[in-house]
Amino acid sequence: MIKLCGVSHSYDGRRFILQNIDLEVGKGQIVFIMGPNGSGKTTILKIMGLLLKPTKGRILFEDRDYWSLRERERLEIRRRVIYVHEKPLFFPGTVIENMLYPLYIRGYHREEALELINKMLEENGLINIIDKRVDELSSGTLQILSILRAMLPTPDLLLLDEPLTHLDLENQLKIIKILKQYLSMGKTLIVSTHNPLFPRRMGGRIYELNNGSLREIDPNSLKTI
Amino acid sequence: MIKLCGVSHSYDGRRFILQNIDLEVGKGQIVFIMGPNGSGKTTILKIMGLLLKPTKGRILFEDRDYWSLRERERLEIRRRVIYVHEKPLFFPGTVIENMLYPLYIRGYHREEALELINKMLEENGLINIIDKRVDELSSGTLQILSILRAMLPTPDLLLLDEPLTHLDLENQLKIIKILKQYLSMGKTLIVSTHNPLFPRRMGGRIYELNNGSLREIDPNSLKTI
Amino acid sequence: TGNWGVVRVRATTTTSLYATGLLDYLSNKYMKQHPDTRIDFMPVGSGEALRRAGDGEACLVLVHAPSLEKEYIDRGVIYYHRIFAYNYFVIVGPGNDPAHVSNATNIVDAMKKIYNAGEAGKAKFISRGDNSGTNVRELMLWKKTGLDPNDRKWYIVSGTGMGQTLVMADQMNAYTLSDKATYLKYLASNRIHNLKILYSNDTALINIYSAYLVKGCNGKELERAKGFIDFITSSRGQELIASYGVELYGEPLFYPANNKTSLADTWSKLVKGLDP
Amino acid sequence: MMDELLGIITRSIIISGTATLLASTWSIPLAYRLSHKTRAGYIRSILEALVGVPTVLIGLLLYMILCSQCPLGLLGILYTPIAIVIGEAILVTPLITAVSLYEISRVRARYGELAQSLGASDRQVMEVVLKYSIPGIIGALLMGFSRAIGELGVALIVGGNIKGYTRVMTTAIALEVSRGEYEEAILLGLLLLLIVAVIAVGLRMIRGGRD
Amino acid sequence: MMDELLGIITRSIIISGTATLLASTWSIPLAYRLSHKTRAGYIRSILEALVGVPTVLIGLLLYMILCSQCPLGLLGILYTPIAIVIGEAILVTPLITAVSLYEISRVRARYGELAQSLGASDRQVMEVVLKYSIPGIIGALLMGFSRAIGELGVALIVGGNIKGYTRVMTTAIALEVSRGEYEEAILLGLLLLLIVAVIAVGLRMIRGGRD
Ligand SMILES: Nc1ncnc2c1ncn2[C@@H]1O[C@H](COP(=O)(O)OP(=O)(O)OP(=O)(O)O)[C@@H](O)[C@H]1O
Ligand SMILES: Nc1ncnc2c1ncn2[C@@H]1O[C@H](COP(=O)(O)OP(=O)(O)OP(=O)(O)O)[C@@H](O)[C@H]1O
Ligand SMILES: [Mg+2]
Ligand SMILES: [Mg+2]
Repeated sequence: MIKLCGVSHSYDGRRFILQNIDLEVGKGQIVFIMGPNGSGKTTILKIMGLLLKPTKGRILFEDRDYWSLRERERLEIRRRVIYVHEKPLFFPGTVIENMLYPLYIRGYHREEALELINKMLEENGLINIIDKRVDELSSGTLQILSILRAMLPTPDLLLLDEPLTHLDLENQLKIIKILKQYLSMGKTLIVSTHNPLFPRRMGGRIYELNNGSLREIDPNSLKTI
Repeated sequence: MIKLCGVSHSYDGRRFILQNIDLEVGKGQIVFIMGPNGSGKTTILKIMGLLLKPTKGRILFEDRDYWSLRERERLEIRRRVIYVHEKPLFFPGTVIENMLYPLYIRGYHREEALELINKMLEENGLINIIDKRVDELSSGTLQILSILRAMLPTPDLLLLDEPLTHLDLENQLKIIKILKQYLSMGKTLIVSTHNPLFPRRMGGRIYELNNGSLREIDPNSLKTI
Repeated sequence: TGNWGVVRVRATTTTSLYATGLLDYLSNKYMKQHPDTRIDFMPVGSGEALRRAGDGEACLVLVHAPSLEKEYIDRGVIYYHRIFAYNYFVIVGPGNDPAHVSNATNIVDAMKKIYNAGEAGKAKFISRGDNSGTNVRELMLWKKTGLDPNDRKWYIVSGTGMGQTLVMADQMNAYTLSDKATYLKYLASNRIHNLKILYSNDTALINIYSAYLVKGCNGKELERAKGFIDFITSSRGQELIASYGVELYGEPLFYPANNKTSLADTWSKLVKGLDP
Repeated sequence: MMDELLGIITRSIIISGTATLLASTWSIPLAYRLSHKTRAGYIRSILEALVGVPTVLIGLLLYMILCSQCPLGLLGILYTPIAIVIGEAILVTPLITAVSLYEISRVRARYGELAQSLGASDRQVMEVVLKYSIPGIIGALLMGFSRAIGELGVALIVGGNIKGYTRVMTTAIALEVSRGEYEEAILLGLLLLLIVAVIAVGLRMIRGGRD
Repeated sequence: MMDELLGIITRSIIISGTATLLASTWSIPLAYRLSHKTRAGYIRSILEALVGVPTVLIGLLLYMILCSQCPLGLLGILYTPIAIVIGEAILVTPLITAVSLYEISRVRARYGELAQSLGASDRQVMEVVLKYSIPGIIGALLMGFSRAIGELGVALIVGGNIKGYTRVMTTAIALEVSRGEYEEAILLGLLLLLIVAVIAVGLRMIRGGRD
């Protein structure tokens, strides 16, 4: 699905956050990125989310070198990839307006979109907040919504930056369940987290990012507080 | 130290998030507030942080009814209380500017303030980012800084809304250590969290907020994912 | 030409003349006879009125600044000169007349009195300093006295239109030279409180209003512009001018020219900077 | 008399309204372009500096283009309402651009990356940024309209203050002033303010109470 | 000639600069008060509507207060630079308030609660909000200065365009126009723009490249 070849990144042109990173994630796989604060998890997720152009190296999406494609082709690919920010972001306005957006920009008909949204919110017990303004919701609710919103247009590659943040136990389990379902549809997931229990529950490869390099680790080597 | 008497709160005048809540936290104690997403943890913390005036009920700070005091006295009390937001907030600018602020408004001399800040950052291995702009820092680093900033003027009552969010294992342990030290100085802590391991590590009473009411629970009754 | 078959005649004129309302009054009468005609007056400064004519942006010009007019005649910009009205400039000043201008024996004496009172710190004089007909005439008068008021502290160069200059003179208790029509207008609208006419009706102060056609203008617009000039210089037009404003101000604002050759002579003298 | 006044009022609103809308067709896209984080600061400052450009200057420059011997003389639009519309549109461009830039930059910084991360094309990012900038843009347009309808120099120089044709509120006010009729001029001025205020309140109802 | 021009330029800068600073002493606090989340929307709209208030109107109203037979006639400030300063300060108040309100509201919504949670008093909250609004406030002041130095009506009516005393750039331009000297007027106008642009670029260096 997606492959990083010799990717390095620096924000200021001096300190390199990522150094010559190679990583391949196949279709239907789930990969976890762990690592200490400031090690570059968010950075590498944004790069794989095609939002940030790395200073060096290539990103192959289905064997096509993304950043050397033309704008039209890039857009086509970008439509199949969604990155969920570590701090849930929303447009001002109501929940429904926010949920409509990813479908709207992909040309869904309004009725079809509304149906999808209603179904999803109902399944997750959130149908009662559909007309609420997002600035009246708690941080956990926003976190769930931002994940659900990303899943609505069923992107082939979904990148989640610390998706369990702000969630209570029940909602954490719910998200894990949803993600498993999503995987079983043949979709690809790349997830960052600080919670070692998360990959243990989900399965999948785990990489640790440290000092700019990535190496695969054993989930059982990880401790909690 | 602080006492809620019959506190109820509603944002819209219809749905009451908190209903007739009584809670007392004595000097030198630590109290955890847990509960599902949207149950009102942030709301009750802001109320105890004296930032939000509850719709009903009284808040006694050292036996004085806070919201019926005059502005001068309120300010005096507010200077002794700091609430740390669940999403770390910073003024635009550098780390040092942000760390100076709580000291500056309390009339510290610049030299004294700089000394305190340098000492604190050095102890926590963060001295190298002192001149960085906050928008260039990772979410975990910001989380630590927002807690340290709140501790700088050593408030008597410190309220932390999900303080372990975004932190890696090592930093979580570091914060736990720092909080223990803070408690041992005779300070009072009120903390919200979704992680049951946190209160187990710290000790202290645990309350669960649910459907508007608060009840004390046994830490060992809580599970993780 | 303009929309809907209406012939638009572009006319530039000085603000002070237009502000009296005379031109709208005359053009309304003219348009009764020529309903398909509309005269579009653009009230601007004298220099500007002629400049726009020079740019071909007008077909008709109505002004009262002889020496300036002559320049444009010589440049071949305007032609068909017709004098359609005249009146007198007046020296106005504070009611208590500290310079005793009202006792002046002639215009030179009047100006000298102002100069001397100014030097004595008893009077001020406001000059428009805008090269308008009024301003040009004022400078001519100073020249006749052989005195140079420039850079004297009491000689204030304001650079505003006639109306505002009157208001300033009134407020500052200063003397100034004004055309009579604007003075009467401002008096009637209560803008002036203690400014009085102290010297007037001297031929040296004659103020001549002329109309011109503009080179380059042609077709129906030219035809109607010429028609308008002919109308206002016709005996009917002259009657209208003579009676204009009498009801409102108690005396006429303008005197009809009635094709008097003496006025043409006076005009020529003024152009040469000679005593009228 | 009443008829003439009514004519002047509607003419003023139409001319200045058209000028504002015309200006918005280039000012808003320009503001969007400048809202990139890159160093557009100097352009922004220059725009702010041009907010108060003397209306007379714009009038004169336009006159120099539109007069019969001038480059665009053949259009024959000098002394027509069209000339005023063009002049006022130029006049309010810096104001509309600079003011809407405040809101557009803020909205773009805050929601641009979100839209992109959800799969929006560049065009769609622009659409959504402009959509959420509407309250601020309306404010900018209102300021532009107010500036246009309140300006004198352009209307006087390229409009000519022709009765029943290019005479607008401000040129009528100027004429009253030159007649010494200060009271009438003030009345007209206050009437103008009232009109703009009514429009502002109407727009506010669309915008909603806060923002 | 050169001397006179230099005098006019410095006079314009001093008068309009003073007017802008004077206006800021009440406009900024007013903007801060209006930046509360409560329904200040209508006041905001009215301010925006007043941005383009005809300068002649302000000139006339001020004249009606300052003239010798008028309420404040005894002050004797009609036809002095002070009168222009006052009129221009009033003129730019809506512009400075409305524009700085954009930044102040945003900053207050974003950092007001943070300051409070760290223990700031109401006054300290205001201080910190204004501090982080400085780039926007400078922009508003720059626009105000540009508007003040580019306005004509006030300077003409209460200043009187007195040579060497109250003659400023715009009244000098108007005089050239009435003389038909369009080229000179345009030159003066461009000179004025240049001056404001230089000041803008200077301020930008203080503000920093972006924002
Ligand atoms: N816009 C930026 N400009 C400059 N430096 C940046 C920027 N964004 C991030 N950095 C730096 O890049 C490094 C990696 O940041 P990143 O946010 O990717 O870390 P992370 O692994 O996601 O951390 P966390 O666990 O705290 O979320 C950090 O040192 C951070 O300071
Ligand atoms: N400003 C507001 N206006 C209206 N309703 C609000 C507002 N803030 C919070 N609420 C509502 O109040 C309830 C409690 O919110 P609060 O943020 O206190 O919950 P929480 O326990 O902190 O949740 P989380 O674990 O997700 O952070 C929620 O239903 C939320 O929608
Ligand atoms: Mg991160
Ligand atoms: Mg919360």
